[in-house]
Amino acid sequence: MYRSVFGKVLVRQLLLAFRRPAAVLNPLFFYGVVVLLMPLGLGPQQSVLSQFAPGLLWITALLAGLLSAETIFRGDYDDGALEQLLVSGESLYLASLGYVVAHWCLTGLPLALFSPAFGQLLSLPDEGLGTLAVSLALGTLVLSAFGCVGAALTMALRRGGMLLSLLILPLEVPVLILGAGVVERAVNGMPVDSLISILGGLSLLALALTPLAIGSSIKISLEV
Amino acid sequence: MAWTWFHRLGSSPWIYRFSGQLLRYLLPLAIVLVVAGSVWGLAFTPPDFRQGNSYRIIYIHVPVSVVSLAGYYVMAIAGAISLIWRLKVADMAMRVAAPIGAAMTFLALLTGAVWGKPTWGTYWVWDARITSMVVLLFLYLGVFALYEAYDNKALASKACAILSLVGTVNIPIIYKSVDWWYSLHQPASIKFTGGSTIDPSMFYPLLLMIVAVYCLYTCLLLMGLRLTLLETEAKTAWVKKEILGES
Amino acid sequence: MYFDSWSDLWSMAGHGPFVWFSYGAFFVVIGLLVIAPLWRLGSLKRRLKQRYLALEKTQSLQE
Amino acid sequence: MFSQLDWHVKSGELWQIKGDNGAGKTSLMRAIAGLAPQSLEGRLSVLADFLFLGHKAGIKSDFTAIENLRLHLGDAQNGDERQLNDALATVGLADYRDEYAYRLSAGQQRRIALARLFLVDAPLWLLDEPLTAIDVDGVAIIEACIDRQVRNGGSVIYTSHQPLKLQLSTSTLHLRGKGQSPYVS
Repeated sequence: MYRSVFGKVLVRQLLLAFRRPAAVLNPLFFYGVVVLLMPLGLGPQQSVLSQFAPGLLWITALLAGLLSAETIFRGDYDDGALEQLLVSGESLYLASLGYVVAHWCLTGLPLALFSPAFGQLLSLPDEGLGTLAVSLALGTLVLSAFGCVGAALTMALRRGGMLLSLLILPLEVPVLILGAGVVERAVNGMPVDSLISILGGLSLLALALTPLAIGSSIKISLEV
Repeated sequence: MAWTWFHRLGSSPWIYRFSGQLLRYLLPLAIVLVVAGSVWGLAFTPPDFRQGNSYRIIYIHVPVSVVSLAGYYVMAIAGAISLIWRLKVADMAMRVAAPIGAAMTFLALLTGAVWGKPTWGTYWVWDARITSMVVLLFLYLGVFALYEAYDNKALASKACAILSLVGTVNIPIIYKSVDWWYSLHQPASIKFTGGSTIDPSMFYPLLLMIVAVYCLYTCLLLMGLRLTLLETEAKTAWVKKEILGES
Repeated sequence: MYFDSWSDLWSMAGHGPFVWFSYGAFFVVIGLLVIAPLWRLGSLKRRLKQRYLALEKTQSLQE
Repeated sequence: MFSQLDWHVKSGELWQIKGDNGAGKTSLMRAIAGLAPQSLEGRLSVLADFLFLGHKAGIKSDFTAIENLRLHLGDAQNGDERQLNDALATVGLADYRDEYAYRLSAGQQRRIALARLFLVDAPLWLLDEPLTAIDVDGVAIIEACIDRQVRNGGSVIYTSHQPLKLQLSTSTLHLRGKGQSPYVS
């Protein structure tokens, strides 16, 4: 029915998520709550908020990706679905890619789509809104990829949550720098094309390479 | 020829004895070099005309930084070899390299911070070099923590090998992006003494220290390897022969 | 020597504490890294030797 | 877990693995399925395609019965809709086709997993405690199913705490726990 395991995993993950529609909105709710905290912590002056907005919006995206990463494989590990995937002899590379893309569809994509609204809340100048959405859409692909690597390495460990953040946040430094930097440049009216394409290149690289690591990590975790 | 080498690398007794022989000469050499380089750098070089005497910290900061970065690659390559060829020695080398590398990174950060106080007037500046070092330290700590979290140590080293490989691909990107980030936010007002302007009287002791710390790192790696070899293969005949034959 | 006196070398025109602290930390850490495996290797060898000798003793007794 | 096992399973054979708790039945099953290469010293070759049904069968409680079959990760080919419906009917879940698995009983969920036996064309079946939570009717279905598989030249290796009533010659592999070598009867 599904020609490749990539499509099957993708459809499975999306269908599972939409069985609990409230859960699909959780990343957005999380993003909203953290954005609410910013003016409370930094003060409501628009000048302060708009100065920090690119970085704050990107850091929040990092945290949203991190928090949702822990559950990527949890269900499939507990009920034996991953075991079945390994036994089926299907390509783990394609299956892992399916998990990454599914996670991005459920966290990165909605965040990117709604980010202009959040940008408004933090007084991000209008020039930066479009760039914010585009950079988030590309950068969160990398975040999902690394999130899957971390989740695959820690799924068999019962206390993996804090460990996961130590494993993947340092790896995500370049995306944060590039993402926040490109938005800042857009706000200052500088050209952003080359940086956006670097961000795109990074996400392609992550999509191509991380499934190798994710696949091997799934195998290791199932032996525990 | 190539295959006998490979075979030897798979043979624990050979590695144990060869590294023992090597250490007999390399360890004293490394210590002499480190002491000589330090004395040279501390007392026999002129002060930098801008930074004064505080720049003498560079003679340890730079070598230690260089080696801590190289150490991550050593760890990742050893991990890759153990994943692909299932070479036990490579697996042990990866485990040994992690704490040594983390200690070197810590030293690099500490000396960098202490150097910053007289030079910049503060212990901590988010300078590109220091920031990359912090990220590197966390990459090391991640490998460390992951190893500790697994109960099954054979699986733990596999997991760590994968993690360090992912980190290795990332390190050049991290360094590049941190450099870019620094130039974006703070046009470089104070820089390290650049390679092009450095005076030979300062450059040679620095070179000596870099070589010395590399030698020392190799010694530390080999010593850790020997210890791990004996620990894990205590029940084999060659260890028994080695121990009882010595007296 | 570049410095005129030992006290000059020690104070380094005010930068002495920073420089000497750095070198001190370096040698302490390096020293620990070198001594720890040597010490552990020595004690491991001693322990293994005792174990092997005890084992041989029981074996010869059984014979 | 166990030592010195030299064991061959040929096509058309039915094997039961017996042993006390902790003797290594599940470990052996998982090893055959290729899920625990670390714990194994020696050589293990599985020359046939196989179907593995473990304690955990990969059934999602948020999927309906039919979706669980349609999207099951263990099967390269999940079969067309008619085959899926037939399989569900065979295990007695025709009326529960579109019911969410979390609304079904443990036994019914187990039956979803067992429906895969009718969908996958594998010469070797590895069934680890297939009867868990299954009622009398269900046991009869499984027995018929194993019977058919073996008569068609396939082989089945299973573990079970309750006896299966089969009109077939069953070989048994006894695992005796730590340090003792297993024997065959």
